Amino acid sequence: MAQLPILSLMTFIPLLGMFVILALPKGKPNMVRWASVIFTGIPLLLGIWLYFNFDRTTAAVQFVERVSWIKAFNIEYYMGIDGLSVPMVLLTVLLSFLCVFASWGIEKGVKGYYAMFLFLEAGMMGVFCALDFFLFFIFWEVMLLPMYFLIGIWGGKDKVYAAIKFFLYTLAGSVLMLLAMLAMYYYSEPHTFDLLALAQNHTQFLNKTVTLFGAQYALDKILWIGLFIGFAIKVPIWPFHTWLPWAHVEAPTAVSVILAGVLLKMGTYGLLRMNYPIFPEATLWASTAMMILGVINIIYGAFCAMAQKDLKKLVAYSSVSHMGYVIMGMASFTTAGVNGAVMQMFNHGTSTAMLFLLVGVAYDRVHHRWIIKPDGSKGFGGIASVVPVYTGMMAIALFASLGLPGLSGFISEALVFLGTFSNPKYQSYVVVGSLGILLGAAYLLWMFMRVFLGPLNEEHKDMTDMNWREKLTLLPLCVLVIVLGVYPMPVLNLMGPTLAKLLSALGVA
Amino acid sequence: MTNGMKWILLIAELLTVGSALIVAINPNILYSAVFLLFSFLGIAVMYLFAGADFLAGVQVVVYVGGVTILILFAIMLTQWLYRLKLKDIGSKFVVPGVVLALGLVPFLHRGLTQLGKMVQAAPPEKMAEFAASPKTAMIGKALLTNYVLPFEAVTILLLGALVGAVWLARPKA
Amino acid sequence: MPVNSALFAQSLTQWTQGTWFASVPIWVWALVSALIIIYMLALPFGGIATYVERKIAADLQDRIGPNRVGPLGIFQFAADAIKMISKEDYVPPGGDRFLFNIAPVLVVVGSCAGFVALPLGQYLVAGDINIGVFYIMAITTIIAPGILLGSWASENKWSLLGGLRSAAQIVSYEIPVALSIVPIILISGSLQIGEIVKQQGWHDHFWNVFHNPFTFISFFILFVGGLAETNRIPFDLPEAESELVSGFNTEFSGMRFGLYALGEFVDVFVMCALVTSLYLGGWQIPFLELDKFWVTLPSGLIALIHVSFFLGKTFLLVFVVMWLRWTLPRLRVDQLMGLCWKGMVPVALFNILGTAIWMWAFKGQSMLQVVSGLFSGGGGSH
Amino acid sequence: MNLLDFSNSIEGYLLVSSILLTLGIFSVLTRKNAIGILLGVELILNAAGINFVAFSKFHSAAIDGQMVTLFIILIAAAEAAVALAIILRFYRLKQTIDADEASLLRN
Amino acid sequence: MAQSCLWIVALPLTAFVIQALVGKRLPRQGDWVSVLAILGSFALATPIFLKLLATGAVHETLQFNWMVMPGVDAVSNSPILNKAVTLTVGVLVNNLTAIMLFMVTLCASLIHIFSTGYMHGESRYHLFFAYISLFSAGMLGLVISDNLLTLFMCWEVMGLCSYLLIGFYYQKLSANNASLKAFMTTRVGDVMFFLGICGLYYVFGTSNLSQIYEGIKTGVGSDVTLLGIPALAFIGFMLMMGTIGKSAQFPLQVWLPDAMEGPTPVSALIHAATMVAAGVFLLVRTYPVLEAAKVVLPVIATVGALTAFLAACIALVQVDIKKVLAYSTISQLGFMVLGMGVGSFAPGFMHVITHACFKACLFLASGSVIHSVHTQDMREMGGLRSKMPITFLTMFIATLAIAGVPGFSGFVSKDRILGDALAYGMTHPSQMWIPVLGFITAGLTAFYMFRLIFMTFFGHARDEHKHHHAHESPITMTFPLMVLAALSFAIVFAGPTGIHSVDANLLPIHWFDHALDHVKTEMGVQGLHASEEVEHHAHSLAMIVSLVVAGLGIFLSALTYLKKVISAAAFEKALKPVHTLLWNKYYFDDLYIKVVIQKLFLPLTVLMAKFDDKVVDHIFVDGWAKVAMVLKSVIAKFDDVVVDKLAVDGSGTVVSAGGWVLRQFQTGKVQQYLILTFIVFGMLLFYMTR
Repeated sequence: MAQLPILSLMTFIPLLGMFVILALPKGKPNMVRWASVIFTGIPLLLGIWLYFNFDRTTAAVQFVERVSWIKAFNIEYYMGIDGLSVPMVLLTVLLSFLCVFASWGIEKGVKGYYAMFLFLEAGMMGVFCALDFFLFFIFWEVMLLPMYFLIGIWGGKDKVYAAIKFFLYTLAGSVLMLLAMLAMYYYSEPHTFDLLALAQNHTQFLNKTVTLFGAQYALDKILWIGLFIGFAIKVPIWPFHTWLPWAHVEAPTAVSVILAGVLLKMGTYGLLRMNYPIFPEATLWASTAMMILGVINIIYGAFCAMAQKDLKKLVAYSSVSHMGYVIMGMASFTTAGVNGAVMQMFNHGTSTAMLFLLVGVAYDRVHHRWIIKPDGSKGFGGIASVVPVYTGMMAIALFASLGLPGLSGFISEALVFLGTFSNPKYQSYVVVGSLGILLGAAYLLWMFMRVFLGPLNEEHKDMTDMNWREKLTLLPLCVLVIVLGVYPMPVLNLMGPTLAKLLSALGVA
Repeated sequence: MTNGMKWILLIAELLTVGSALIVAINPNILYSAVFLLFSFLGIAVMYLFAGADFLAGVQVVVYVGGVTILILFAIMLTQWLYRLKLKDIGSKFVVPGVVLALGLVPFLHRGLTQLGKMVQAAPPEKMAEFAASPKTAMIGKALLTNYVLPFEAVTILLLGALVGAVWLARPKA
Repeated sequence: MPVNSALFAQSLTQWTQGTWFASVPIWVWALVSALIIIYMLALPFGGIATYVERKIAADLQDRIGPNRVGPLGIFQFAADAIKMISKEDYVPPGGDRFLFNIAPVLVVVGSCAGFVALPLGQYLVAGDINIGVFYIMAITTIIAPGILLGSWASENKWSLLGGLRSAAQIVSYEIPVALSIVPIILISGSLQIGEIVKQQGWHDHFWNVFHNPFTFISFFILFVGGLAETNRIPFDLPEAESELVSGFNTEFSGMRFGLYALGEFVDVFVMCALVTSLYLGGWQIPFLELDKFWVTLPSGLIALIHVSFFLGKTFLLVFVVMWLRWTLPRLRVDQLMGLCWKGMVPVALFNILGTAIWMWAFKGQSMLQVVSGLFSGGGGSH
Repeated sequence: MNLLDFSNSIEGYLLVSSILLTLGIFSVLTRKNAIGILLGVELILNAAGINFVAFSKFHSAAIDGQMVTLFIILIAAAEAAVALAIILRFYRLKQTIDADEASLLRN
Repeated sequence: MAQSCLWIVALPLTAFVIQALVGKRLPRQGDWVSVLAILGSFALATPIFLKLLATGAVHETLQFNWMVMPGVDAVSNSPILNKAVTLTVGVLVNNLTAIMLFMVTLCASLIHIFSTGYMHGESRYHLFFAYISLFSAGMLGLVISDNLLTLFMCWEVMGLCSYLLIGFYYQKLSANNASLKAFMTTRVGDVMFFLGICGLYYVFGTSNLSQIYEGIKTGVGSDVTLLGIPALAFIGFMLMMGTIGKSAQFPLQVWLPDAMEGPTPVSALIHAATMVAAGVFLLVRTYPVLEAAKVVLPVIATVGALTAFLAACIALVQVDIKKVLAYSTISQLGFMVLGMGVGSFAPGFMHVITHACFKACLFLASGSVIHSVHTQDMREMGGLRSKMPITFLTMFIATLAIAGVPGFSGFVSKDRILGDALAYGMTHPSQMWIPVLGFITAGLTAFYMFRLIFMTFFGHARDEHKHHHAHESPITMTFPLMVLAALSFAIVFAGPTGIHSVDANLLPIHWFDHALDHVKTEMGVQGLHASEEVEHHAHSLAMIVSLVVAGLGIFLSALTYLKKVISAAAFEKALKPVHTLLWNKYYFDDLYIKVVIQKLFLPLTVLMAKFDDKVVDHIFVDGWAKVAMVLKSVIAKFDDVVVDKLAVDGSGTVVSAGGWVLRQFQTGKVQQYLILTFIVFGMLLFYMTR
């Protein structure tokens, strides 16, 4: 069974699905929907099989598929996963499957939508499985395109602005990444794109200088910064985050779920996959900067979320804040911190996905997302009495994302803080970061109170509660959130050995 | 080639050239048509001396009997009835004509003679024997062996020309 | 051994060998000999023909022809000739003098030049040209432009119309004539009239006219075509039309008119001679094979017999022509054209096809040979 | 008398044909009358015919040259017929056959 | 025994799950599920307690790995960053746990029974029981957990339940605000608490209590500094802040009075008996750390004293029956924290237990009062003695207990705390104001408690209508009252040895002290290290003073409210400024809500959002777009003018000109074409034949 190219299958079955869907007759949206369910279902099943067959003891890359692709530049089709990418792969597969159900309500251009969706899933899978930088970059760009269309066509009011902004922003980032990639290719001795090989002899980038526009710069630091900016835009890290609210607000529900659930993790995943192993010295050099940025992310995201009037924007900024924890965890270079960070990537994926799906549910019913309408009048109000099940789900999602113990959010936050605190350098940052937890609770509960509790806003008295489909999409996430909250080991033990190797490679002491 | 023959050939050549000159120069189209007839006859005689007896016959039948009459008919139909003056004031072209002739003829001649020198391949006696032999049978055989395709093509062409000419010339019904 | 002008000329040179004439180049002699044959034979016939025709016409119309000049008016033609010569040389005003003179010459040359190839006897032929028949046809076509130019030069609307019609008639009737000659060529396999006549001996397939039914029909087409080509009576439209006065030669008088009339009669004679040599066996004596005759006659006598037979047949045809002149009504122009294109050309083509099939079917044997073959059980085929 | 033996070899024929060609070209170029042009064309064609016949006798002593001339004559006849038909049609259209009139296809 | 502890927690948890999912559809909306669950826990807890009473000590631990993160395996507290980290969780059962378990399960079950009656007919009845069961599970989980991480987790789960329960009547906006305020303030405390835990990890490499106790004994971490201040001090302060948040000590006490928005059983369970006690329980659990950090305990003492005094003052002026009880709870908690601060480990802990009982009884009684008169404002009550005899009797007993009348449980624990405080004051003269404040508060407590009794039960009915309707609560509500009232008697705490365990000064504390001494030794706690005779002297003095003060309080209260001799109103007018100060709860609420939140926090968020939107988004991002636009127009102009006009159109005109020239050749005259051809022919010929 091992020799079955499971990763390629998981990546390319959605792609196959895309073509099949495009071939389906236009008139039958349901057929298209069920087809896409199948084509996301198969990768999910493969993912589950993968989960059970993943060897949790070694840190080595598994399920490797290595075929030389472009001999001239010895670029290989090098797919493989290790502890770091497995959770992400599982998250992608799960969220894509659920999002297909979530976008059942899409009526306009159903075929195009699902085709793009599957294309997106293929891109994402590729990003997480690719171990050859070139292949990684290709999937990185491939993943951009469908996102642009999904937001641009099926989005909200000024979707075009948001789509373009998203596209250009990420593209700008990937340009830097491209430059760094090529530089790495050029400077690496046997001229390779293979990430593991680059990591192997990362010393070759040390104490070399490169002249850019006249000035001399340390090679590895410049490359590190280049990659960092490319990934930072994706994470998003503080100065580069402004595309996120726009993209989220304008994207349709399922797309913003994927965007928040998976795409944000690509940034941090990239950092851990590329920056850390290949430029350890530069990473250490820049760790304080990253820590500062992480904390800013947390505080800044929380503050901005507090002031938002639009549900989705609030959740978007909450994502910014939560990704701040990930950055903090990563920058702490402690076992607990890094494990916490990767765990947070997974947990945030599930909890934000729930939040977005729930916001989507509300949006489908009343077609607006205003907590407080721009003209100051009440948007949602006291709908708990009208839609109890929805309120229950929302409560779970909220408490998960604000880090209530017993739910998955707390585990990763706790790990991040424990880890960061145990690094003497960053203890003061932890104190400031903990303010984030407080603020998180503040804006989320403020929103919960405004939207769900209090007297009922007459406009919404005819809101219908969640139907079976919506419940079905949210159930797995609820289960995940609760189970991982109580006993996180099923996911945590996946990443342990890999991160341990990563940290030891960093030469942290 | 007895001397007499040579003289006749010479006369024929002179006749052809002279009448051709008149055809080119003469302002009156009718005269040029008539002298064209005589030049055709001259050419027919030249053909005889070149051993193309059947060809001479064809030349006479087709050109003298057919084309010239057609031309005369055309001239009469177009000039006479409407009192058009026949004079074709070509005079102003005489000077360039002469220059052209003087310019072109020597070249042509030198070209052709050089060609001629290259050409002098056939042995004289074979030439004389060829000239004397009757050509009708040879042409007939050639027509139906190696020249079958042109023969068939020409038949179609002639049919086409025949119908076309009739249709074109016919006054509107 | 064909007697041709060259041979004739050589005999003249030998005859004048010793004299001062030797310095004259051979081709001069050839030319002179040709001229002698033509004018010895053509011109007198022309003149006689006018007389004979007027006599026959009178006889047909139950009147006495010219009998004033000489006994039975036989010198009438000489009188006409002298009258024409003495007439005033009149060129219609505005007419084209040069063309006016050229036209009659062309007509005469066109018609007399045909004599060269006609085989009067087995060895008596002016110049047995290899493409004999084709040559005659070619030369007779010169008459058409002659007539045309003549009618044009006479500045007379009627003569022009006449000229146009006669030219059109001559040109269009050439085709049925040519097509009806083709069966003969198919049979004889050669254009040389001498050859054709030689094959029409009794032992061969006798006269071509009886060779096969198709040649029998094409004989009549040839004869009628010949009439039309010489503008004789049934097709007399161009010259003697009631409204066209005398057609293209109205303006011509004197010697020019003489030439026209001469040309016309010589043309008739050539046509009839052609018909006899092609279809009626030329100088062949029916039922008799001279050179196999039990006694070898002197060549001169044989030649004489051949010539007499040939001329006999020709004059018979000429008589028929003249006979037709005073019996058949004149055809309208469109009837004329219709007969030619819709009548004679298709039939002629049919004959060619028929002869070809016959030749293929009976391997060149004439009807008679086939019949006799049947009896003699496959006698020697030709 | 080089003129005489001159006429036995090919030069005579070539000379005549070149002269004919020149005159043909001249008449085609200078004639205002459409029929004049036609005459010129006929002259040119005949010049070509003479050449072929001359070469068939003096060069290859084969029938081919004459065959070409035969075809030239046939085609020339067809061409003359059609040309004259066109001229007549043109005449009926424009009441004149001045070649310069026929310039409808100008720029 | 540890196994049974797990079950004690599991039972209410399963009850919660059942209620939450299918509660609505169960008969009686599933309240019996919760009650049975809590009774089950109680049943499991009693054998542990009995074992403690029988053997005097009980100790068992159960551990299993919760999170294992591989890394460089080094000594747990070595500075290596990427060392392997394994978080273990488990159960620690010692005397403290046993006592707390027994008390919590007892109170919880009684309150469950009470609320079946009280909440009868409410709309989201089944959810109420779900939340209560979850809360019980959380509290029990906290009590039994052997490490601070799970303790923290249960701590926060309780916070969640208090949020949900306070906001139970979510239609009321005030309830929502109250629940949010409660959650946020406790959350502040929790965050600090978590930082404390992080500190512990940093120092001890684990959060397991027993390991910490060993670590303290061996003096680990005494030299480590955290953020510049000695590690243990930092941890101590953080834990203290946790307690302040949870037990509503100053300055984070604002949420408890508002928490009264929730239904009364909730107040009873959460805001009297258990949750608030959790804060103190935390101090008890981590006492060795606090002691090791010399600096922290005095601070705790001061906080406790201050809270007690201030809360008591506010209670004087409150008119809402539940508010009075709330403030009394705060002040009693202040006493407990005071006790901890001064080192009276055992009495402090004992006060937790005794307070739980009588405060629960008080709250439930007020609940039944509210249930019958449907109002919480004491001014509308009065003269209910005849109407609700059982409620009056049980409430009166509990009031006696809380007032510190001897013979009742309150006196036993509070007096000993005051005694220790006095001893502490004697040994640390600078801290003398603490015991003085303590005694004053004791007096005030007695005063306002009896004020409450007189206003509600004595005198004439102020509101005839309500008075008329008042009726005794059903047995389901009165039975718990009776049990709790019984527990308020001091004798209960004499333990199995009965009367002869009463020590010299009539305090039946023998078995209790004995049990706690055992725990002290186990944890390495020194407690108050005042000399023997100072302690004896202080205690006797304290007993006298407390009796005097309590009697004075009761007497004055009777005068003003029963006999109306002193007019409360006059008093208010005289001390107007003080009254308004007290009425507005020292403006703490306003400070937090209006100033900190409305004025400071929200505008900051709005500013930040605006900054983010305007500066970062528009200038930084769209700015680039504008730059591009400018560039674009420049390039477009250049492209249009130079490239287009010159290059393209220029060549265009050249070509057309050439075209015009060539067109002249097309004259239409055939002959001219022929001339051209022949010229070329001539040239060709010339070339060929040169």
